Amino acid sequence: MRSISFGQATVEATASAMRGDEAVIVTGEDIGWGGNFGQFKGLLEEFGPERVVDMPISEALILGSAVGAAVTGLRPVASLSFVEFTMGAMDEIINQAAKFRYMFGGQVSVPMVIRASDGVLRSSGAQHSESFEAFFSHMPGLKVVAPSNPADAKGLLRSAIDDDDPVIYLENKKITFRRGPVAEEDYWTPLGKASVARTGGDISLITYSVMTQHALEAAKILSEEHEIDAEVIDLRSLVPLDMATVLDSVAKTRRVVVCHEAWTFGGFGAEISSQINECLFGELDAPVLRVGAKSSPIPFSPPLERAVVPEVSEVVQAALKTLSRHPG
Amino acid sequence: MRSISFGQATVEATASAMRGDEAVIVTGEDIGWGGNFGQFKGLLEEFGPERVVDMPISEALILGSAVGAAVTGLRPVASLSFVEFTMGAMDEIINQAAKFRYMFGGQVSVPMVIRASDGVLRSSGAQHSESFEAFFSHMPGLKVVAPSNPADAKGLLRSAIDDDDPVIYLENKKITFRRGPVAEEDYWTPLGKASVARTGGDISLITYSVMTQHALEAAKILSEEHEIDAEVIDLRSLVPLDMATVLDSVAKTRRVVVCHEAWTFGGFGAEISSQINECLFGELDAPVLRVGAKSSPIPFSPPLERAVVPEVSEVVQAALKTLSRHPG
Amino acid sequence: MTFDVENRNDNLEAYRKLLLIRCFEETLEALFAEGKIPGFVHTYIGEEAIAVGVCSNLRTDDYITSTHRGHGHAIAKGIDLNGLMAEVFGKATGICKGRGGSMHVADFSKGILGANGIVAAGTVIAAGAGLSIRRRQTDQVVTCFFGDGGINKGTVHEAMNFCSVKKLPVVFVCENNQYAQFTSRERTTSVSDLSARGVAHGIPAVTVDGNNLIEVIGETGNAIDKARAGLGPTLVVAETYRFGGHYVGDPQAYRSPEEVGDRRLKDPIPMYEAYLESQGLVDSGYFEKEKEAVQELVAAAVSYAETSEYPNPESATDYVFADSMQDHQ
Amino acid sequence: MTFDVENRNDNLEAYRKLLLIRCFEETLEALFAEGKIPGFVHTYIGEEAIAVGVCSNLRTDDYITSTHRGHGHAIAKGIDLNGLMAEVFGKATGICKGRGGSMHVADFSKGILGANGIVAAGTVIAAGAGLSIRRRQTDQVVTCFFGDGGINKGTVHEAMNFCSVKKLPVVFVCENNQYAQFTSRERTTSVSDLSARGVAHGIPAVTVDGNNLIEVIGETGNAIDKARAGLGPTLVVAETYRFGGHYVGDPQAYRSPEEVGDRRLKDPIPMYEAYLESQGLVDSGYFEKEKEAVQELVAAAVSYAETSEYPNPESATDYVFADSMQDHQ
Ligand SMILES: Cc1ncc(C[n+]2csc(CCOP(=O)(O)OP(=O)(O)O)c2C)c(N)n1
Ligand SMILES: Cc1ncc(C[n+]2csc(CCOP(=O)(O)OP(=O)(O)O)c2C)c(N)n1
Ligand SMILES: [Mg+2]
Ligand SMILES: [Mg+2]
Repeated sequence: MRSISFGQATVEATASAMRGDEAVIVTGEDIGWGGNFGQFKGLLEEFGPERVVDMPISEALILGSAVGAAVTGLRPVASLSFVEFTMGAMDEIINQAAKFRYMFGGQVSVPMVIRASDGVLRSSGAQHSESFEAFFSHMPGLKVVAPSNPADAKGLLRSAIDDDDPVIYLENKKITFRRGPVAEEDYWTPLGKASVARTGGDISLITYSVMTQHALEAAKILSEEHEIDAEVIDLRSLVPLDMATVLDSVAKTRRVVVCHEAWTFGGFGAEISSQINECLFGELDAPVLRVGAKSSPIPFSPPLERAVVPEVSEVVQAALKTLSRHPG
Repeated sequence: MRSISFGQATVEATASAMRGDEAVIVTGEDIGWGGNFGQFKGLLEEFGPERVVDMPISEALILGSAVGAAVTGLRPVASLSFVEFTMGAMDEIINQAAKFRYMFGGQVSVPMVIRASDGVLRSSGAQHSESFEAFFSHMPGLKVVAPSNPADAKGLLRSAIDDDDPVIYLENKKITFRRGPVAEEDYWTPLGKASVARTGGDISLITYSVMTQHALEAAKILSEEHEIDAEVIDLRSLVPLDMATVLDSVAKTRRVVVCHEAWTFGGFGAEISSQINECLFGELDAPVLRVGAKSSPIPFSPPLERAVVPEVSEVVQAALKTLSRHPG
Repeated sequence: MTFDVENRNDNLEAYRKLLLIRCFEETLEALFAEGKIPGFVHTYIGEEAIAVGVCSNLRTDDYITSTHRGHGHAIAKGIDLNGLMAEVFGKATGICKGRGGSMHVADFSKGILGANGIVAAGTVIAAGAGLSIRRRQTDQVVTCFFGDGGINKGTVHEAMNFCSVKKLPVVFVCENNQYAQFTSRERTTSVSDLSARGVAHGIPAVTVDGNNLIEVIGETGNAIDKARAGLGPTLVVAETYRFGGHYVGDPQAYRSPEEVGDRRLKDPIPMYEAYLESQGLVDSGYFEKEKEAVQELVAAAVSYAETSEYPNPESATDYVFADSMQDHQ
Repeated sequence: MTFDVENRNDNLEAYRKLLLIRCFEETLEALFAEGKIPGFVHTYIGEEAIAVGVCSNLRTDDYITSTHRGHGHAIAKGIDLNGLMAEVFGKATGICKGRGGSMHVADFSKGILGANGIVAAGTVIAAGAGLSIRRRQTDQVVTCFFGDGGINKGTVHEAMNFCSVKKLPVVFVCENNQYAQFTSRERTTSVSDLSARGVAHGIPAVTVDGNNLIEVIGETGNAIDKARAGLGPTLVVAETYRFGGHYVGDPQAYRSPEEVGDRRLKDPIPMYEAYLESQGLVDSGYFEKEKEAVQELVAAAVSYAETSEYPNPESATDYVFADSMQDHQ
């Protein structure tokens, strides 16, 4: 199979959705020029400025208008390039998009996608490096997806566009340019279905987005250097959340490390850890450990950035710590 | 001791701080008229419009200007009445207030308080009923407090005003008008120190804000109807978080229910539950249970509202469930 | 224009809507005092001519976005009165199945994209509806209502800028009732002539007497016609006054009874009655008959609401998502 | 006014600042190409006369808020060059101890309240600094810089409205360089005359040739004097053009080399050199000597930065909080 980047994969999903449904439009700053990460390349040329709409630097307007368009017959895909810019449009996300369907008694659906790039990439600094999935996943009415590879990116974005609810699609910058095998034809990766990225029997690494790549590397090290066979679960979608797959894995391995790039404290990993502990009480051989960023805004300087953000070695360390415990 | 409401208690803290430090100002919509919950009553009269500043309906300006004032010598206390309105100013909270100190290498402190009322009160509807502490506590650089009674309200607010970092002060609407004993003189309730609201040996109820009141009622029922002696820990401050007090209690009781009014999924309780499980692995007699709101925007209709928001009976049920387990 | 000033029926329909809104909300005030209405209620009493004037020019498939003070807009745009009343009661038969309440009434089948508890939130949503109209190539129009307090939200400017750039069919109607909650306009607003806010975006702006129904109909009619013809947005500043408090129960320490008394002299309903009489459009006794008819409609809505059931608590988390995933826990 | 047009020293100091900014950023471009600068870099080349013109009228205790394109503002306001360069390198000796980087340089001791990676975020922060000045009853002034793209953020309007109502000593300087990232102004902006955005708030607005240092100094000097005298805010629209891409490395497919070439003819530095000569303020050879002097300063800053240590990774979470609670985990 050919190997393409996240950007290309998601352009394919978007273009195909646009070809199939006249109601799909794309909005965002500078997207006519292809977007900051090439995520919109060629769309303006194919679909014209009525469907690929360059927006002013007005984030509240970008997401508020997506809500207005979504409840009047369109399927907007609104882009905010860096996830930090969603903070200027949180009212539109939290108080409007997420609530319209419920608050109005199911009269209307809000089929929209909010795309944003998150995560740490080479010293982008405190306002262009963070991961906010914990904010979005706490709010009922929003779905949240975070692919770890181009193939899932294509399938998840397509499902998100075709979904009748607001979906936050988060793409980590560090892996955006990575390539991977992606089928040419259309396909839909279901929201709410985790994937077993690696099978193993000794420990479960539960993760998503860029940390899936890190977890796979950690698994390789664990296998090659420590003869430990790790299973890696890539959640792919945080809401809906596929706890069944997580619990199946953990029931088998009895040991688990939950990893994400976002801050550990109050992060999405806490939800996963809590549910595992609640559902598999007494069936674990070690406490559920979490690996995430340390509690500070993301620093600029490379050595500081590396110190704050979780690295492969931390996943390995946490796994080893978990395995050094005697069965409880 | 005299008994006064939250509103009165916090007016005392604010007025006293204003008397003691000319740099303290209060800003917000309609505060000259006393505020939606009487939290500012009399301040305009005593301190005049230069220090009690009525703001336009411009939430980004209200919090952005608080940042600007805080880094140039003032100690603003900015009010947004309903916590949902912070969503229109999340950039100023998350990208500015929380980050200034760190991002600028400690050159400057950001001594400001953001006051907001949260929680469910008699059918206020989906945009005036929520609790967002999970958002704020996830963001490094913000402190977060949520008092459960007028005495703590006075002492925590005073500490927040005197603190050199941005503090989010969250007051639950359901208890705002409740009265309680409050000392006349000034005092400071330290940020980061939980209080043991009730001592007991059978189970720990870990909570804060309005749910402390519910937990105390639940403890009474547990004691009177089930001969179960519950300990109630009122966190008071979520950031900094006093895990030592929590762990001491749980190490003793070996059973725990974490309760808050916010949505359970992705809520702050997940952090507490995760830490307890990690620190006291193998020392619990039952899984850590969480009691919080169900995952939906808060409905208007009274029976629906009651169904979504956690009630005293749910705390009792969760406690009983925990206690029905045999030691693991 | 949909509304024909010479047409008797058009005029009488508008008159009935004025009465309906007034009667609906006066009834709500009484019900609220009796403790029958949950939550809080913001009335539109005194401002009815704006909603009625605007909506007289709108078709059913046109859109409006509304505010926390939304009953008037919804009634003027044709919401079902029973569904509206039941919603305010929090009943299962409510237009939003009891999930919304007074501050969140909506009827998407009538183009009512929702009352909204967040000040000025409707402006950017309206911009999106405008974009959608453009994309779908219909000749629909969107009107968004917001207040003199709301005009200071950044969203208003973001919306105006965009609608101006794209010449979207969006009419901005600022209801200048002189107060935002308890704060009078000049204390927080840079300009006394709010039409200047349109100038900043190259949007033509007109100021109308919002209590004069015929004037509102005329000016908003022009604005709506222009929008429908593809000529872009207009800002209409409608000068008015709210007769009641910010919410039902507001002690109103921020203004004097004299001030309120003065402004009540310019009640849009008697003003319009005088107009109808002067134009010879009504017979004697017509107003009384209409008032009775309207009272009956509202009474029927109350009894519909009162006899309806509350929603089943077990259904509390229905409608969160479009698919079966109702609860992601 | 702080700046005296007749005063030779004032002029030569301004000239040196123009050169410093230019040389600093051209050096950055080279260093970036060599891979020595982490992150991304936005240069101000071509726009230097705005920052220098404004800051020539500001005292050290006056404040500025800046943008993602902030080196020029910071240098003009007097930031330490070594600390600035070391910050851009991410070194421990950086003005923000390596935490900030190019997009977040700040020097609070010089009234520089920070470059900011969020477009237009500085406007509401500036309003707060203005409120603080009012409260502390000093005669300080705040200037906030933002771009033609940034002017469409709601925060700009919220800030202008408030500063106008309170007559705060805040000068809004819109740097109209015709582009926001890759998008030219007219594609997303409702008015071509950006001064209309002041009209909406009763704020006097002037448009200046932002490449003409003397014009910038004059007009912003007036605005700053007025603010200092308690006469409230002004909006200054400074027309300019960025010579480089949006960021260093930008392929600039959105504009033609001809367009850039044309605009480069209006380089503020030669323009000011011509002025200095015409006024007889400089001897022959002065410009070359100054350029050399400035190059040495910048070279010294580079070597300061290059020889500085990176921050200790163990200190990564220092400075999150003011008290010892450095990490709340
Ligand atoms: C974003 C936001 N801020 C504040 C409020 C609280 N609030 C509700 S109504 C209101 C006043 C609105 O004034 P205006 O826009 O003039 O409308 P009016 O009530 O006069 O009709 C305020 C401040 C809110 N609901 N939303
Ligand atoms: C709130 C926000 N939205 C979007 C961006 C991405 N962004 C960075 S610079 C820029 C263009 C800014 O244009 P302008 O204000 O004209 O300043 P210039 O770059 O021309 O100096 C954009 C869109 C951002 N940093 N912040
Ligand atoms: Mg008003
Ligand atoms: Mg620009």
